[in-house]
Amino acid sequence: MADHSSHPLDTLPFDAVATAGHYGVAGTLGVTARRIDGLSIATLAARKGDDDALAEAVRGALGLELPRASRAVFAGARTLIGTAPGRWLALSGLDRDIAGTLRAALGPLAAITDQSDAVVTLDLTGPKVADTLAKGALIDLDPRVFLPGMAATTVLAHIGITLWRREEATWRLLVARSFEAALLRFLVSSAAEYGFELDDRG
Amino acid sequence: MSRLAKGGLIDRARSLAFTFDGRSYGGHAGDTLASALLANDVRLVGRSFKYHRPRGIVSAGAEEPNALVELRAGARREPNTRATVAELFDGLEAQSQNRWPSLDLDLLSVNQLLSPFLGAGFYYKTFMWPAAFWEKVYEPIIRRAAGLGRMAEAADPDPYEKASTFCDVLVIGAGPAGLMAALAAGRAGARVILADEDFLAGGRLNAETREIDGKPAAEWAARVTAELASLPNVRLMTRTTVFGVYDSGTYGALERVADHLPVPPPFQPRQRLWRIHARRAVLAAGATERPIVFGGNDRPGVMLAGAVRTYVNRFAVAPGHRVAVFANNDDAWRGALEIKAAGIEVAAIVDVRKAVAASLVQQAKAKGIRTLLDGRVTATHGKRLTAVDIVADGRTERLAVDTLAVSGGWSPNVHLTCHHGGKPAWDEAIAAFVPGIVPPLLAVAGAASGAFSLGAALTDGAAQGAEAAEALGFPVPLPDVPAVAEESVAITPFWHVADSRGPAFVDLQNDVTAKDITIAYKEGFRSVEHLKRYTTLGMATDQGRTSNVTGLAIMASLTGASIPETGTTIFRPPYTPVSLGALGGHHRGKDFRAVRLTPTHEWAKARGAVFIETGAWLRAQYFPRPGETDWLESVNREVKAVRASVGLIDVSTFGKIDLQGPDVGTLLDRLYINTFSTLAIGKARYGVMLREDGLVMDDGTTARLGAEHYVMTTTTANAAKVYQHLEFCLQVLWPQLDVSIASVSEQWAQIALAGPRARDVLARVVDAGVDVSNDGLPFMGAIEGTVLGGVKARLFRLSFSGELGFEIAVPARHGAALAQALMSAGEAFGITPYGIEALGVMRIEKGHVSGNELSGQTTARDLGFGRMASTKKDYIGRVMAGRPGLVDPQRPTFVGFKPVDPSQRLRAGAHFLKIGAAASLENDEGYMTSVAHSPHLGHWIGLGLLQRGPERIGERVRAYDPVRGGDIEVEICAPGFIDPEGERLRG
Amino acid sequence: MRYSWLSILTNGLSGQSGWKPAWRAATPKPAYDVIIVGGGGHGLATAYYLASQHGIRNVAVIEKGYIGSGNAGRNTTIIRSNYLLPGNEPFYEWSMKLWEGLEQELNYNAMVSQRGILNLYHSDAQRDAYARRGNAMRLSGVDSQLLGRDEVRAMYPFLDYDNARFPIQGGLLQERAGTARHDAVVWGYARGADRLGVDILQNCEVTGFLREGDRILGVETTRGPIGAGKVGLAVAGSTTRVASKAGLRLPIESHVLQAFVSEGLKPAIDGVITFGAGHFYISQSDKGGLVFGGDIDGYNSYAQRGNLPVVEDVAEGGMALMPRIGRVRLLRMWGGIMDMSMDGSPIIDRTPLPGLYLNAGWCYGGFKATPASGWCFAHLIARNEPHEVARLMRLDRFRTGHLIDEKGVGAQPNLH
Amino acid sequence: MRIPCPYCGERDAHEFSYLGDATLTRPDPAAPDAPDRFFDYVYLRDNPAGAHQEWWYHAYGCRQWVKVERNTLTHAIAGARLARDARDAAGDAAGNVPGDAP
Repeated sequence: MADHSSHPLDTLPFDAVATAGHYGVAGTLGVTARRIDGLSIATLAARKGDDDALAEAVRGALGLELPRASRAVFAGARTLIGTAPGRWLALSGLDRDIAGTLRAALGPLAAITDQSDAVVTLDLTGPKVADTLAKGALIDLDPRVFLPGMAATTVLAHIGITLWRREEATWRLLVARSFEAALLRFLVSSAAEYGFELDDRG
Repeated sequence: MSRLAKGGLIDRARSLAFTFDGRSYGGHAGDTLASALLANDVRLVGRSFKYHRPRGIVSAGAEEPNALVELRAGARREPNTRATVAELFDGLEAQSQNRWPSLDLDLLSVNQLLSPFLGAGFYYKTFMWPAAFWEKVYEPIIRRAAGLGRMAEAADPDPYEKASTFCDVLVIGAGPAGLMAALAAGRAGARVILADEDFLAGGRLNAETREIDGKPAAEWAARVTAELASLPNVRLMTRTTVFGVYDSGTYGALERVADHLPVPPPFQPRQRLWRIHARRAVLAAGATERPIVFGGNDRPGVMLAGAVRTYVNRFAVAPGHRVAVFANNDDAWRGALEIKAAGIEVAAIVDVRKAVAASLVQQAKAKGIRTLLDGRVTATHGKRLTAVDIVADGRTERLAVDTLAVSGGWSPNVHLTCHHGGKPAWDEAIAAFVPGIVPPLLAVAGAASGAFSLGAALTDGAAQGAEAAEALGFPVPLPDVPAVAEESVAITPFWHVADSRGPAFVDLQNDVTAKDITIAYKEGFRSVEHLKRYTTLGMATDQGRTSNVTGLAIMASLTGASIPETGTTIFRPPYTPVSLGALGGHHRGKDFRAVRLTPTHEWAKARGAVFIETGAWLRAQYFPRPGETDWLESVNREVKAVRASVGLIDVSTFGKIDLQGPDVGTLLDRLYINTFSTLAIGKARYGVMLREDGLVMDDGTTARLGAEHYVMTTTTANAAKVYQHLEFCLQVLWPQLDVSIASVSEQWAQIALAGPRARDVLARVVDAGVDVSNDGLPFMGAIEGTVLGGVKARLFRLSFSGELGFEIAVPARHGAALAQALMSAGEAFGITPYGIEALGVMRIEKGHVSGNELSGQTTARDLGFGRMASTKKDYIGRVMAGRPGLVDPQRPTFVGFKPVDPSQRLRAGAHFLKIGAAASLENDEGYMTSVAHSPHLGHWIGLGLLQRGPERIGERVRAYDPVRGGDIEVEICAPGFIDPEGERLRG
Repeated sequence: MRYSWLSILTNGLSGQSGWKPAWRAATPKPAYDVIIVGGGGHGLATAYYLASQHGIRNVAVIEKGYIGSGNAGRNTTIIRSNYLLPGNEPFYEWSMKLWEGLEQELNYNAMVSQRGILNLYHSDAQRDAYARRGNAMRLSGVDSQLLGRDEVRAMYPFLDYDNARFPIQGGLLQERAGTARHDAVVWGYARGADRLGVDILQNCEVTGFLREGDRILGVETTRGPIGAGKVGLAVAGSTTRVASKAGLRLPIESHVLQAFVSEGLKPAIDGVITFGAGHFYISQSDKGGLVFGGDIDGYNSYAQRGNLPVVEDVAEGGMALMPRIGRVRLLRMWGGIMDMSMDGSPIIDRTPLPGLYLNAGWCYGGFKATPASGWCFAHLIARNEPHEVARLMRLDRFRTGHLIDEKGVGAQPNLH
Repeated sequence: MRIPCPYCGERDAHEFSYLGDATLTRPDPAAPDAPDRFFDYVYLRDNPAGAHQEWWYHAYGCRQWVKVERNTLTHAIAGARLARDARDAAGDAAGNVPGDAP
């Protein structure tokens, strides 16, 4: 008999990051969340001056075109996300210190800030990712609308996130480190009806 | 049993058992609780609100005023549930409510005897004598008698959730118009949501025996529903009520995920709140039948005609065995014929009209139904209805019937069209309010717009669905509108049989009678809102669905004005009541608000920390050791350890903002009352910033790490507010400044290390070449380096405690490792982790201001920062800080306090009075902001704001704390109880 | 006619046929000594006290719709005097005293019900702030009690004490606080004022001011010009709209506050409870409905309706505080337009225009102030000087810096 | 209510924090009548019933200050611009762009 007592949140301490494992309905997998470690992350803010020169320098340094809107662009293990006018988030699984790389390449064209430790990165896969996120977000995440390459900085169940769709079946989500436990609680709770797997880190 | 032998949309193969008031009954899948009760011949289902009169089921939908029950039991008890929309499930438990001791024998029905005195406005005119009796005697009795069902006594055990969805066209209502609208827009390729409150799509098509394209209407509805379900761009949401229209195309909807089940299936919520964002919407919510008011019209067995028809056709239930129809419109005649066709005796159709279409009269007569034109029902008889008195053609007769099916016509369900404040308009032709000014991008179709005939509803629905899709750029082939026979919809407005016997109820649930409306009229409560408020007409859980228009019409007849002159009925959200659980969703209990954890949370937990909520954060409050029984004991130990040797605390929760660019110094000079552009690289400075109104906004330390690179710290509480303020300055006030900011609060874990041995400990964790000596890192120094073998770090020589202190920031993933390394490095010195209690004690001992002083009501001057303010530059808040009220020397100013008798405890929140002065507002001189027990001094100490405080050092005042029984003498002292010269922190 | 047991009995036996209008349907005279613009609780109370306390009976109350159609009938009916600052506390306590005698004064049962208000605290800092407030109340001679967790639990055992995100630590209790029946307050003052000769002019909208230079001589209305020796504005929610017709620009913004009522329930919540860790407060009416609310929507609005995020926020607070209400249903929600002043406190003062008086800026706290607001505004109009308990509620305090900012959030109305 | 953020697209209003009147200009603090002008700036509001220019800060999105024109009677939104664009846009010379303090 399903009762509140069987709800996965009841056994999950609210002040601890959920441990890896399967949550919710057994035997099905609606959503898998995998924590991605080892990314080097930085914010990049255009300084007053020459936007074209900045774009050119970024192209040279990362092989990526600076997105002019809330979009994600990828090249190999490098990603650039537009987060605001003149502001981007750079992620790299290639560079050990993307902030350093950018600082060296861009000089006075941009202000660079290392954020590698500020966020936790989760890759979400499975047929029910959009349905799960729709329980906390107020943006249109219909897979026919929120297409691969689209990105959004928004709110998920009172928690700020940056979200983009990397490919057809993979969504990537950044959340501030201090909110990781709360965000996972939301995912566990919301995806439980579909079957939710939290993968080992790495 | 009153279950008909055949027909209906119930699943006779699936039998369901349920109880009502403890008695067991049976029903079928597809039943509502009401239909199942009727099938079991249960006629008496509730008691009315005021007079506790016996009441039966009146309707077959959300408009039900009478059949309210407590559904389920224990923590799942749902009061005031309408039996008419509660889907039957196996094991359902229901109880009648608002009766004692039982439904059959309700002692409060004594109120009926008092009813001559309990008219509208009664309460306002009485219960005033003697004055003391209102609260002691009258009100408690009234409160006990009031209310309907009982809410559960324990926490709701079922989960709820919320979700958002987006569509091109939202169609509200899956009756004939809604189905056609959804079909038109869906076939065109638009993203469509079709929502219906019922568990079965089709609306009236399930309740009438009409034909569409030559097939039974319910079959057509099922076929269209199946087609819609097959379209990938259409989402069919049954059991989903759209309850509110909000701004920018946002609709609130409630999905009853599991209300038709004993308990929610595993991991599913009971209900789900939907926020539907629609670019266009078509409202096809149908219409609600309204009664005619006459004496004795509340007797169980008096029902709405359409409801009788619905029970017969959809549920295969005979609500009675001998039915009379009382009506003013053609539709009720068709209902009578359908009832008759189901094999139920129809004794007569009584129509108030003098003339009715000949074809209807002929059909009725052909079926053997008596027709009485120009007729009235003037009385009813029986505890449960046994007979009605009828006047027709000047003759009175008593007709033995057990059911009276009443129809005063139909009111379009315009509710949602009113949610933006638009008023409906009166349509004389159908004697009903139709949509007036509707919310933007919402169209109304079918009966909801007054198109009552089936053909018109289908045509209108198709047109509105197509138009909505087309407006959004979808090429729309208009779907073929299926063929239906034409029907007449003639009506002659008729509201109230004035010459009838017995109380004539307008609002059945709130027991508002026609006479109450007369009282309101006589006393001048004639505007529709006064009428509603004075009589409570339409204020019950059915929101006046069956009573508003009738009440208005009766008032109009009294004033001689027309109905539209008298007023309109408007509706506010929600369309039907919505559970608070669903509106709260996931956010209850521990998930009420997201928790934030520090980088050392697990580390602190492993060390036995007790945590405390600090805004969204959980922070270590103190670290009790075995044997310590009192928090103060632990805190005292922690403070002493720091002052004697060394301790550490996670201070990562402070806001941290990186500022880069050539103009950072200029910006900071405009933000802070003091100057930062002159700060040397490698140094930090304490700053205070004001709001533009001149009061203190926040404080913190800002360090200069490079020529064009500063890092600012804010208080934990104001981190987001200060960041937003900076963006306002940079984007709105001074966009030409070349400054980029980035929040790095989450990037850096920051640990404060304090105590005379702090440097010794720090020296053991920094990498070679990082000089933390007094020369390398002097007081207020700020340098970058590495620790723990190559981990980037920012090192600050700061002190909140007053001891030699450092703050070490490392990338957050290394926070716990840093804490651990410091613990190991400090082991020899007895290093002690401390929590925010000890931190608070030490800052009070040192006389630093904090949250309690930064109340938003204090100026820089109040807090002793007057001389810090630069006079050489402008900064935010400077001009307004100069207002007379803010520079008044009488303003309470920051000082310290100690008890004259050192054994006495101080309390924050105590007010200061001159010794000997009376405890009165005029003598109030300020208040204690913060207190702590100082283990260093061995007594309590405090900080506070006192009039002319700094001039009164050494003087004594009363700390008056009557809410905790405190009234003690304290001595005013400088705010800084230890090391006032600051030798320790410079050491 | 006077209400008494006898009148109830007589009318009961005569089929309720003898009742007379509670107030006359007056027609405007060419001029009055005083015109009060705004037929809400404050305006009607002002007229009543002008007549009863100052002998000024040649008074009209002008209302653009029907009386009580604004915030008087759109609030959550709470009355209390648990304020912190000297600019507020004596005033609200005077109001409380007037509430306590209101029924006898008006011969009208406004159902003043002193079942207490409990403000919960969830942190030490909140406790300190409530102690400060409770002590300030005591200094003004007002009852207040600081309760600990166990005492709160004994009062309201059904709150969430075991699984709360922000555990309840205690509360500040004012036992004399409670609720009153909002419409009855309007009707009671209207009836009382009418009996003293005040004309109540409904469906009469002010369209402009009659003036000679700066001096205000009356009002233009949809029912024609009406002269007046003095004009008082008591139109909270519409203050800017009306005052701007006289050319005044004020420290006020209009914001929407939503309020909510549930289906009727058997009594379960005795007094008023406010949640300290979110925006939620609740009481239960004599009819059984739970009456509750939360924060303002937070943007300028004249629309008398709000949006879902606040509805959800309120429900989240409710569920966090008392999870037993999960299956209780919200029956109606509505919005009122609040006169949000720039420091969160009201204004009862003269204006720069001779003959024009202002009663405004009640934020979301106007209902409880109704009697004292009328009392003090009547005093101001009659004597041309502020009443002692309202002497700090001045219009020029924003210029001089003598702010009355209970919350300490500064000149941002949506944060008050 | 949905605010059309010029960068992020349409977002629910609860992602934003609201400041209010966007027609105000921070006065010159060096002006001889600076106290009067700051009093006006900080405290007095037109508070129109109708079209209203107002600041919304997209706190949970791009962290941009957005100048929104919204009708306070209907909540209908006529448009939105980023602060920087609002400043640059032609036709905004009516003095309703926050100016620069010297």
